Amino acid sequence: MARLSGLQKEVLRLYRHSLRCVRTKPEEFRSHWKAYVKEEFARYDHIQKKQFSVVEHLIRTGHRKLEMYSNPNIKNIH
Amino acid sequence: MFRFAVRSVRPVARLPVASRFVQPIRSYAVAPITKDEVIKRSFEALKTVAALQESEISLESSFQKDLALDSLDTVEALVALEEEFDLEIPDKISDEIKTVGEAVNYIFEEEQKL
Amino acid sequence: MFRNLLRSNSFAPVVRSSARTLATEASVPARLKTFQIYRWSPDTPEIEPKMQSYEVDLNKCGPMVLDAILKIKNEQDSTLTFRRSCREGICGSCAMNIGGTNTLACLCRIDTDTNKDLKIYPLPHMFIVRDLVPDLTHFYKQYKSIQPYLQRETHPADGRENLQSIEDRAKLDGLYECILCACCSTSCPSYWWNQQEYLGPAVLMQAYRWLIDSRDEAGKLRREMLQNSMSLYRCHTIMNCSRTCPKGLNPGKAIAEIKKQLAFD
Amino acid sequence: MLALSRVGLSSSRSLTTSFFKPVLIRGIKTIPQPPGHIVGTVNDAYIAPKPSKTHGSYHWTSERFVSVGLVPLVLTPLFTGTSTLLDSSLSALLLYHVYAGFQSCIIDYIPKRVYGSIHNYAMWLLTFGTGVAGYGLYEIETKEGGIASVISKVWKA
Repeated sequence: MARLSGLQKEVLRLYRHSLRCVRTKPEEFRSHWKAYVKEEFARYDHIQKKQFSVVEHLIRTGHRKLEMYSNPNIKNIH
Repeated sequence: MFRFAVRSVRPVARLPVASRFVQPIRSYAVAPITKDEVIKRSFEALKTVAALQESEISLESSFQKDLALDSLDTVEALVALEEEFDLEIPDKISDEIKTVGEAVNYIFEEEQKL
Repeated sequence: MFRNLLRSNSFAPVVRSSARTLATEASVPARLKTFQIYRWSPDTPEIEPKMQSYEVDLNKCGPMVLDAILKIKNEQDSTLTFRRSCREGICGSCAMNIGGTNTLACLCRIDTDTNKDLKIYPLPHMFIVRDLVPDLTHFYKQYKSIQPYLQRETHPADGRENLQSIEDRAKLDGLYECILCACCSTSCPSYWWNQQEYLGPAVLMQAYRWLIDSRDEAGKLRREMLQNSMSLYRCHTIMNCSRTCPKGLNPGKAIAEIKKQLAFD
Repeated sequence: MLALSRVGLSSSRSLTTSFFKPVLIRGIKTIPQPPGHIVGTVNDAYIAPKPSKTHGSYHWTSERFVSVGLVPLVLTPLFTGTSTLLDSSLSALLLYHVYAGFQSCIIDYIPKRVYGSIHNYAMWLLTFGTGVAGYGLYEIETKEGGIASVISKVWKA
């Protein structure tokens, strides 16, 4: 497999942190959270790796969402 | 946060065990985990990953070539391993791990340090 | 009282002019002016941003740019997104780049020359949330870092107010009026290149506002925070800030005053 | 390309950057920046670099003193002749003035935050260049009779 660019690693990092965040949520809702994370990433599957500014934007908003959802008071997602 | 809480609780809970074995240097050490155990638990954990449920897992199999995962699924698999062993693989090392064996080796080494 | 007087004054001509346009609507030909507005939607991030043209009849529109874009949003394209609130230059929401200058849409008159298009962009060199809405998170984080609130160790003897002489209060004029619209910061080339570390004119002016407040006692700490090569000294007196300020303030001078204070610190 | 996340002032600007930027930047590895410049959470205050007067006010004050000092030093040789002392102080101040100017450029355009060690190399290069220029000025002072006389010779020639 080709070596990953810095931006691609950033995406993986965001995905990793998002998945780790799932574990801080109550046990019964974790499947919802996991499905949500996967869906959010799958939504932008079609973005090419050369579309830097698009990927950067998505990483930026992704981190913002992660920060918001990692609030322990948010327990479930639909 | 949650993770730290878990970590800090563990040594205290295991202290009596350590004193029984009389290990002066590491007062919180438990009976060391064997490599076979790490492998067994890793495989079980990997089976929980959706994309790997049907696959044949061996130590040599590469996540992307043999198991046909994309990079996101690889991350998912590694996070599943992290969850099983309750540790956090740093980003840099995580990016370098290509095969199941490499992941198992890393986890085994980390478990030795604990 | 005074406020009422002002109100009635400023409203009177508006009412009259709209009455006039109604009366002569049939006879006056439409004055169509083209507005080119920057469009980009985060729902389809893969589509490149583009300029979209809208035509507005100036006879049926208020005099300010904000009136025009509100009209466009109401009548032509409800997806056009921008921030606005007070429509009188006191909230600082509608800051955008209009015809090449950062200003408040509500304080900027529409150029009545209908041959020229008016181009409207969001504030330059900011991350865009959508259309004309920039992401000001970092700007606010910087503002927070200068601790924009009164800090005192001692409290007044009568336990009531921290009094200030008229002269001391007069020093704050020209500083406290800032509404943090970010027009000046985003017009500053230094801020474009180094906005992660350089605080920018708007925030530095507020830093100065707290430095010279006679009631504040944390001056030493405030000065110390600016003592590095990035936070303050990236200002090269380009003075775009003072030129663009829609409120007519002078952040450039405030920054120069801070530098002077630090030199004698 | 650039225009998407950060607005270019004109469409031609974003065109030029998309053409030339990859060529210029491809070989240079930059440090990835935190997304949206946000360090910590959205509600944390921005944390300023460590205070250091040498980089802050002292640097600024010395720059101003040198700039102001240069004015009489440049003007006097025009009216009265020059002396070695006058001339060498002029060249020393001029050297520092130019050094500080370039230093400012490097901090602005090759910031450490983005370029890391390249920033340091640039600074070293500048210091080295200043050293060479300083040696050159010393040679001029001792052998050619000062920069004022060199300039007047060139002026007349």
